[in-house]
Amino acid sequence: YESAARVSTRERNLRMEAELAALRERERIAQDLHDLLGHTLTTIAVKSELAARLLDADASRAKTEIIEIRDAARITLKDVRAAVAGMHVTTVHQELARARSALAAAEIRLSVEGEPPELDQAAHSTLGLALREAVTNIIRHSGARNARIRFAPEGALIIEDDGCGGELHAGTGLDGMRRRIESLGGEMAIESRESGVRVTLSLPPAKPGQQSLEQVS
Amino acid sequence: YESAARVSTRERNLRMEAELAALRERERIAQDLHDLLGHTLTTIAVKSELAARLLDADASRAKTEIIEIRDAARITLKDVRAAVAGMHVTTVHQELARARSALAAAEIRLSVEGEPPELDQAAHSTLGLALREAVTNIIRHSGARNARIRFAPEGALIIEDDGCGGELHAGTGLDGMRRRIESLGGEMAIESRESGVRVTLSLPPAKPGQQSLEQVS
Amino acid sequence: MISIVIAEDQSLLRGALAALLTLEPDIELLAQAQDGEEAVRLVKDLKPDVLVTDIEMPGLTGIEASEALRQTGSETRVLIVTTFARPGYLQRALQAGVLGYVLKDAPSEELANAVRRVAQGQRAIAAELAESA
Ligand SMILES: Nc1ncnc2c1ncn2[C@@H]1O[C@H](COP(=O)(O)OP(=O)(O)OP(=O)(O)O)[C@@H](O)[C@H]1O
Ligand SMILES: Nc1ncnc2c1ncn2[C@@H]1O[C@H](COP(=O)(O)OP(=O)(O)OP(=O)(O)O)[C@@H](O)[C@H]1O
Ligand SMILES: [K+]
Ligand SMILES: [Mg+2]
Ligand SMILES: [Mg+2]
Ligand SMILES: [Mg+2]
Repeated sequence: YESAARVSTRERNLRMEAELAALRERERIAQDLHDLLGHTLTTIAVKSELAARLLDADASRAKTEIIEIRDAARITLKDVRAAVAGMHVTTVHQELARARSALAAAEIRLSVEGEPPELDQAAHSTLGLALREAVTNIIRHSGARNARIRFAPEGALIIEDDGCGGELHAGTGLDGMRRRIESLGGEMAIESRESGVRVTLSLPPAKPGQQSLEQVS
Repeated sequence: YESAARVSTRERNLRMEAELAALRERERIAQDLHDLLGHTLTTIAVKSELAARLLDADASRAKTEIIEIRDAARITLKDVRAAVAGMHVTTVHQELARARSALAAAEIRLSVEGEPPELDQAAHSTLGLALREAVTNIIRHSGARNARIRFAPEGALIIEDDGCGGELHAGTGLDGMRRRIESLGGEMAIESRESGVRVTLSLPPAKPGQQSLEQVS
Repeated sequence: MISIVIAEDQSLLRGALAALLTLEPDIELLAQAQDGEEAVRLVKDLKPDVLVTDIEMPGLTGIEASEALRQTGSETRVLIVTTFARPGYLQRALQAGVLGYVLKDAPSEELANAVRRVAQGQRAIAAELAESA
């Protein structure tokens, strides 16, 4: 067993490291953002200034400028969309694997019951991110020795721990989890019991055939 | 003393938590970015489409649209700059305080020698972030018992530890550090000796009037 | 002639979308709304063929407005225009009876074609949005 002092050192340690990592990451993204968008927006500002001045003297050159502005804006929007999509995509399986190793590293025993149901990509991403957050919360806040991840037969995903429980004032983590689940028409319940915290996530069943959609021609 | 197994568990623990934090943070920033830029770029794309179509029929309305595009691009550039600056800004003093508490939490003794020189904001930010990364690396990789941060009289900042040293294959952390330092015309050296790692950072002396917060250009 | 109402909370964008669609010879703009409630009210009063609406607006979202209209038996068809493919939105929009779902920055012929398809009761879903839903 570790002494209380050692555990609290470890905990402070974890928090500090987490903060550092978040800051590094934020900085990296800021840099990318800067490079991706600063360039486009500057181009647009300069070209629109030019187009406005050319308008009377040379309408056809003004038009070329305007079309280049339009295309630059569209291409950058596409890049931003792709960057955002890339950041969101994960799966329940991926997050389950991540949970196993994170909990093992934190010396929390994990039992997994049932199998992930078939899910479409949005549901995979949403449930996966929620699972990740719930497991992170167990590691950070619960002091638990055991955790259980259960895929119930009716499709719900239940994440439980046997830690301290306590007041659950939703922060960014729980808020984001609820927002994402509800945006897919699902529900999230979180209870703190004497024996720890239980998070229950459920999504409406996937409707088949909704992937093949008619396209704008 | 902790057992080797316990130390390595703790280390894995730290890594995992760091990764989780970075991912959560990335997601949050992605969301903000999304909202700020999506709206402006969409407005620019739609308005330039409109301006192009109006050009022949109604040149003066086209001109109004173009001027509004220019203003939207300028305002958003300002917002992006502010967001990026907000993410980048720190000072050597702030990072020194952070280093003290991070190293204390990790049970690594720190000695600080000398005083931070006078620096402009860009240099503060750059040296501060580099200091943060070097300290994080000591906590994560060195296994050191002691660390030293030294402000040399000629202006260099030296960060040393008495840990394991080893091969220094630059990752994101060291790469970013070098890139930032060099972008201000400075130099970075990193050596692994028998007695640990030493990072030496130096920047050219500040030129007055060079309020060089990074510009989007 | 296809009659439309446009709902969008950002005024610069609302004006530009309105002007672009007005340039189409077969499209007639009846009114513009700046939030979801105003959109529902205008559609009930004016009974346009198509409501062209943003999703994220104060008060009712475009998806909620569509749901509200369907419950009152409105025959106006709904075309959503959006900036980003947020996960789950397409599915919810379709459940709310929305027929069209396209990007705001689509070329104007594409936007006008989407209005025409939706006016005829056909679906118009942009490929980019279907993929990342
Ligand atoms: N498994 C748990 N055991 C005990 N307390 C918990 C558990 N999960 C959450 N909590 C409590 O609920 C609070 C809110 O959790 P939430 O994930 O929203 O925020 P957070 O983890 O503090 O910060 P972050 O925004 O970084 O996730 C936590 O601060 C903690 O006090
Ligand atoms: N003080 C140190 N003691 C021992 N090894 C170090 C030290 N600093 C860096 N290293 C080695 O150099 C490598 C590269 O460091 P760098 O900061 O670039 O990447 P990282 O810390 O592994 O990951 P990140 O990109 O998250 O910072 C580390 O992985 C580590 O092996
Ligand atoms: K018309
Ligand atoms: Mg949390
Ligand atoms: Mg590093
Ligand atoms: Mg809106």
